[in-house]
Amino acid sequence: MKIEGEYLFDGPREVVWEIVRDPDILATALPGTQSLEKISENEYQGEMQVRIGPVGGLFSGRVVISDEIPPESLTMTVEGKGKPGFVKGTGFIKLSPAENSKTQMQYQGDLEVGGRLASVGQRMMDSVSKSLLKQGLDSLNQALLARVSSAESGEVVDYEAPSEAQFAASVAKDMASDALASRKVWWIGAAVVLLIIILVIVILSQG
Amino acid sequence: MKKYIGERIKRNEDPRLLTGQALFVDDVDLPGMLYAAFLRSDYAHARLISIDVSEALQRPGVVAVYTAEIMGDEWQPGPANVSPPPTVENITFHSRTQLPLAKGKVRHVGEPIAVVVAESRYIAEDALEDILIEFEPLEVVADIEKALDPEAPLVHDDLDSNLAAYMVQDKGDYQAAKTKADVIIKRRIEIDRGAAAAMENRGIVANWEARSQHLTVWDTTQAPIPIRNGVASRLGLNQTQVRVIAPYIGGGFGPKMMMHYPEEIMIPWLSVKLGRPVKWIEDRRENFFGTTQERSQVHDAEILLSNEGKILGISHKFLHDSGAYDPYGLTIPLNTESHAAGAYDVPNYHSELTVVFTNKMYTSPIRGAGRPQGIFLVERLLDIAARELGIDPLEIRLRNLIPPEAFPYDREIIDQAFALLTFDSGNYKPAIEMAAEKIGYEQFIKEEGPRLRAEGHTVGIGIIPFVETTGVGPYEGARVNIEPSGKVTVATGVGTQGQGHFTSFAQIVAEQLGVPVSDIDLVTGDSADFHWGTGTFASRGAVVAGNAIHASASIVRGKVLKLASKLLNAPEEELELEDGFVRVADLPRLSISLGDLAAEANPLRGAVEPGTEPGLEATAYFGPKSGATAFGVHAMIIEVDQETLMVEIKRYVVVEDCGTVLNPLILDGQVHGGVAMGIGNSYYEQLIFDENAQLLNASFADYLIPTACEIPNIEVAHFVTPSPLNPLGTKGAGEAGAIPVPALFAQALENAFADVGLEILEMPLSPNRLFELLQEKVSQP
Amino acid sequence: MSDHYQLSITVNDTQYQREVDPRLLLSDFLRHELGLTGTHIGCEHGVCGACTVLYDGLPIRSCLMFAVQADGHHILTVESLGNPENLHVIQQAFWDAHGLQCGFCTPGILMTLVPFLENNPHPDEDQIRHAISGNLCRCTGYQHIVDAVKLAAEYMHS
Amino acid sequence: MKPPPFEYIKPSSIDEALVHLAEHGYDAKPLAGGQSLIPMMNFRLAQPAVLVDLNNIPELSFIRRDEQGGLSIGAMTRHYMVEHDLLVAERAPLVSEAMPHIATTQIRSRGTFGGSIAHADPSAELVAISVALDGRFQLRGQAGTREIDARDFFLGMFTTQVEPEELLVEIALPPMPPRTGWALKEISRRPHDFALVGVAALVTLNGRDQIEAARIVLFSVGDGPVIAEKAGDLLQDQPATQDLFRAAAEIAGTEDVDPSSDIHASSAYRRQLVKVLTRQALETALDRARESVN
Repeated sequence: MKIEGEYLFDGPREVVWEIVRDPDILATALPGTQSLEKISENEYQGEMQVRIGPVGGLFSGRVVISDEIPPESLTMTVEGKGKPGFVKGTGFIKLSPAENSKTQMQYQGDLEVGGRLASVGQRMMDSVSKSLLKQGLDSLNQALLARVSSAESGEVVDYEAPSEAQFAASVAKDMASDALASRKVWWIGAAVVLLIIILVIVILSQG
Repeated sequence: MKKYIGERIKRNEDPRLLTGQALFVDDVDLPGMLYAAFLRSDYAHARLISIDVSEALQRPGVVAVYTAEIMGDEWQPGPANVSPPPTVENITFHSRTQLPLAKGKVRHVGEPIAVVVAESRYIAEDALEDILIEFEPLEVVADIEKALDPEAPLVHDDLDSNLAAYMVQDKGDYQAAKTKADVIIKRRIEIDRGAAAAMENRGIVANWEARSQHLTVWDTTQAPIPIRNGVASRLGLNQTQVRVIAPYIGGGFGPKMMMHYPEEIMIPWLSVKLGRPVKWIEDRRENFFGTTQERSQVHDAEILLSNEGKILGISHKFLHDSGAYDPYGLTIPLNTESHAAGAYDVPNYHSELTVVFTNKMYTSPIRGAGRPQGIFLVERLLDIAARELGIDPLEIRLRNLIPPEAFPYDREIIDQAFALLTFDSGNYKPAIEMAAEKIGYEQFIKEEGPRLRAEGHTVGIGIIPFVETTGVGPYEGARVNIEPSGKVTVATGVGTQGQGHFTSFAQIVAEQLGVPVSDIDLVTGDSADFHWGTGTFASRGAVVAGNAIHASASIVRGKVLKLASKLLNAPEEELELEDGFVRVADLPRLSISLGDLAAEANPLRGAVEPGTEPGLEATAYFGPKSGATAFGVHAMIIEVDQETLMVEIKRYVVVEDCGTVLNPLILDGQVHGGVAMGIGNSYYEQLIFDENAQLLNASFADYLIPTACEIPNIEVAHFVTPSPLNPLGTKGAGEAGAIPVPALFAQALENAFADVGLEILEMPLSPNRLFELLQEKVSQP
Repeated sequence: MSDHYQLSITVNDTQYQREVDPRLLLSDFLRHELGLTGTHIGCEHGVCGACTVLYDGLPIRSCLMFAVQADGHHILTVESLGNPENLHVIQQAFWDAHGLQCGFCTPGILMTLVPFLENNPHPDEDQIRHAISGNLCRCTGYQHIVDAVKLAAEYMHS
Repeated sequence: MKPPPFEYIKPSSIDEALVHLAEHGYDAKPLAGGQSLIPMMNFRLAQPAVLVDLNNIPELSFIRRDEQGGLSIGAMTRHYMVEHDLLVAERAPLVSEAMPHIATTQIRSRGTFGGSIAHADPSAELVAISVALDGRFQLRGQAGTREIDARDFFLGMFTTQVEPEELLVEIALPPMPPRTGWALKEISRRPHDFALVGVAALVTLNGRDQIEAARIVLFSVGDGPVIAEKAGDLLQDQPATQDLFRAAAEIAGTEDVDPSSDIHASSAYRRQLVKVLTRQALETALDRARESVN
């Protein structure tokens, strides 16, 4: 499955690139996250209990960051595995400066889905991925704005752990709202978004 | 004498089926029975690094878990299901048969890797989730056209390519004919995969009785005898130690043939191993991944014609997708070759078949079995030719039919049974005219069609003739016996899956013995009752088993007449058999019941004369020297919603010539069912795989089997050209209904969209696909 | 988890008491606990209709319900209709019109039709086809089934 | 395809059910009709630890008239009851019209009105219709009761405002304004399939036989019900003509939706269907608005 798109961030590229740092915060930010460890400089592994509507399962995800050219582009490879099946994917993300200190993101992803996930979840795979990615990026953008404004006002952005329902509704919002942390972590966040996309997809074949 | 053959007689089997009292495999319930579930691959192609079953074994209720490794020396690939092709000229064939459990690597999604045996199916499925497997994903062979690229990954590492088979067949001199052709039409034609999707999934119950050293297997198979033989050989048992019962079967359509599926070998093996009865019932998900599929082929086709529309030659090079293994040999592609010249007299024919391995479930014949692809090819080419030459589609077909005087007609190629393909008999033109008459072809072309279009309706008509090679050997047999009760018992080895054999076969016996059909009890598909035979497939039941039954019944009739003439003191020619009695024609009072006669034939005192046998029983066999070729014509009028591309079938007409008709009621039902499946194959049913050979629609929510609302009323008429190859004159009909439908659908759609010059070169279609094709037309007219 | 539950259920006018695992599907309960194997299982995701039975008089998918939920309720299966010697009129019509081939989907279709014909004594072809559109049949192409339903309606009036 | 094990709880009142939901939180799943949940469990895609069965709570099953001339429907009211209810036919004919499109007879015997809405399948007729009719949903938790408008209720694919310790208990459907016509149009491959595209439309006429307001809600075109705002605005205060409806349908198909592709229909084909069905729905709704006496 191909995922492709563009997104305009309301902040300068450096900040977009910088608002992501520390994995530990993310672990607490993502409900259901049971473990999240940094295996090597560019490799992260996580386990999370994901629930979307009635569908749930323990998913283990692995993210590898490669070819990164700060603050411009990088490639990420995602692998997720759970009882309902597996997901393998590669994503390329490019950030380029846009007018009035905004940032244009281009992303291309190719996702391979297998198992029950693939065989009964087709009815709306496309629309789920579209909408969840958009939600994720919107939320990240909000976090960006928060970061920018708080930088100006000096206020700290508080993080309030979301309910899983809110979480499922707008995955990355919660991540972003304080995973104002390590770059790698956001990509793990993105990986998780992908995993969740896949899980959501599963429900859709059912009526 | 009273007629039974050809009568619309109600089915003997129905009362039990209607009241839920007929035994299906899943109904078998034995004390101490265990339940199996298979762990299947999520990957289309991956190396098996490690399998850890320890946690599964810990789970309460789990009795055993097996993998290929745990099976040790007892692991061996399944047998080939049909004899490998003969070593004719330029033939390559690499036999790779299915495995009981995957070893080393998996070759398609759904391939069994491990089996759990537990006290209930629920627990067995729980335990599947306890098994941990480490896979190393490999590059996938998903596209048949890329399968032979030099850099393509190998499905079977020990072969140097994914080539499974290659074969060339020629009639006449195609290249020479090409130099003389006025018109040459070349097209690429593609047909994709579908599922048989019988309402009953597969299932096996095996019960090994150690004390009697005897194995009983209930199997949803169309071919119990070959399965009995295969199981016996795999388990190292004598054939007499194994009894295979094919009870009532919830639909077959091909994939339940003698496939020796992994489960068909594993379940009996497990029962012997564990000394307890073991049951495995396939669920619908498994059916989409673990039961054979069909139809995927890509043809580069060419037809040569004269300006008068006479076919000078047909040539096609094609790829057949065999999936991960090829246990069913060349049956499907050879069938395609046998039908790619349709019902036409084609002097020059060149065909090149290439079978490739891919990382998909392996294929085997499904109702039609390669024939729909062949008919689709020739009929598509003819429709395109008709347009180019400005000849009416029906007319160009009439100009090319094999004439009645040409029979037996030699195609000069070999068929699926490796016999020379000869059409035994036929009289095509009147049958086509009958169909054209019924659908009102002329009238629609000239008046109705134009009028409806003027009123804004998008309507189209189609009419397609087709042949079907049926009734192939090797043989079937039957035993007929008259009981002292006067009832007649008949036993044959073929399985039955709803074709009404309990009735149509009984009619054949009734015709000989003058016994009411309801007094004839048929046993079919139980190797304990009759253990010679092949099975019900390739539209062969009524032809091969039917004539074997006819042969045994005739012998019994002879015995009846002989004994009765002795007891009644009347010459045999003056005797007649009716209503269970033998009567002297002009002295009806002089009569004896068949029951009493049977008792007399098995005396308790005195001696049975030398050279004679006790009882009124006979066993006989029938093996046709070649298949009988049936013929049919389908015609259809459709209306398409121009905006939504939904298609409504306004009328559907079938004229069927399958030789002597045993029971028109049953035959009509067979035709209706075939047409319904053909409509599915044309506009609803398609197995959709992604580029990693993952099946994307493995449920009845996404794989669209037509309901009563999509299938029209079908008007069926019969035209009879008996086969000279068997005493009954029968030809097969089981698959016929499905064969021409894709070609018919394409023709009717092109007729409906003639104004935009729509050309259809693929099947199946869908409203979505039709929308795309029309968009393309609009964008580059 | 998954302790057993006491279940008291009336099937084909006979009362049964059973201990069941709450996850046991009604379809499996009928077939394997009570031995009423006339109800068939074709897909276990609610599309094919083979497992249709009457629950308090209404047609339902017995594969989409847990047996424990039927506690205190009335179930009718195909076994409640007739026997080979004495067929229910709908069964008789199916026999006379050749409304079945392999017979696997038939019990589900019969149980769908019982309430349908009670509520629609004079159905036209379109109504009949819609009524059975929740039951897949792979053998008959539906035509003889439709004929059988028309015939059944006639029988019911005479 | 056998469901995984779970703990089964069978409360006999809403309050009792809420106690269990609060206790088990995300581990528990309310079991309504189960016609979507149980297939998921049979596929082992859903594996809830606890099922709270709502089928023995009589107070959740009712159809009542309200003083404003609308009606309210209990969450556990079964589809077949709604389908054949005269009050629904009189006060919410759009609902009656939709009912036969919901799956099959066998599913409608068991499936529930609230269950379908809470499941929030973007292809579900009732999801779109509840938005078209400005429905209000009553959610009950131990903390108390809250009401949410249908248009704010659906957060996304299978996601609603309902928190794990809450239950959707009642759906209120206000009366349609006077001189309002309704229509539901959908296209599906087979009668009981999910619609490839569906449209619920309301058209209200003013005294001068112009369109006072038009509401077009599309389903199966995104991750939830989609209100065709631009098409609706175009129709506002306009005389109803064929050309206007065509224009509105065109806008709905091109600007109001961004449908996705799946194995049954491409995005382009869905846009085409949106245009066709929107036009047809508006025409039918207009005719009914003109027929309507009040």
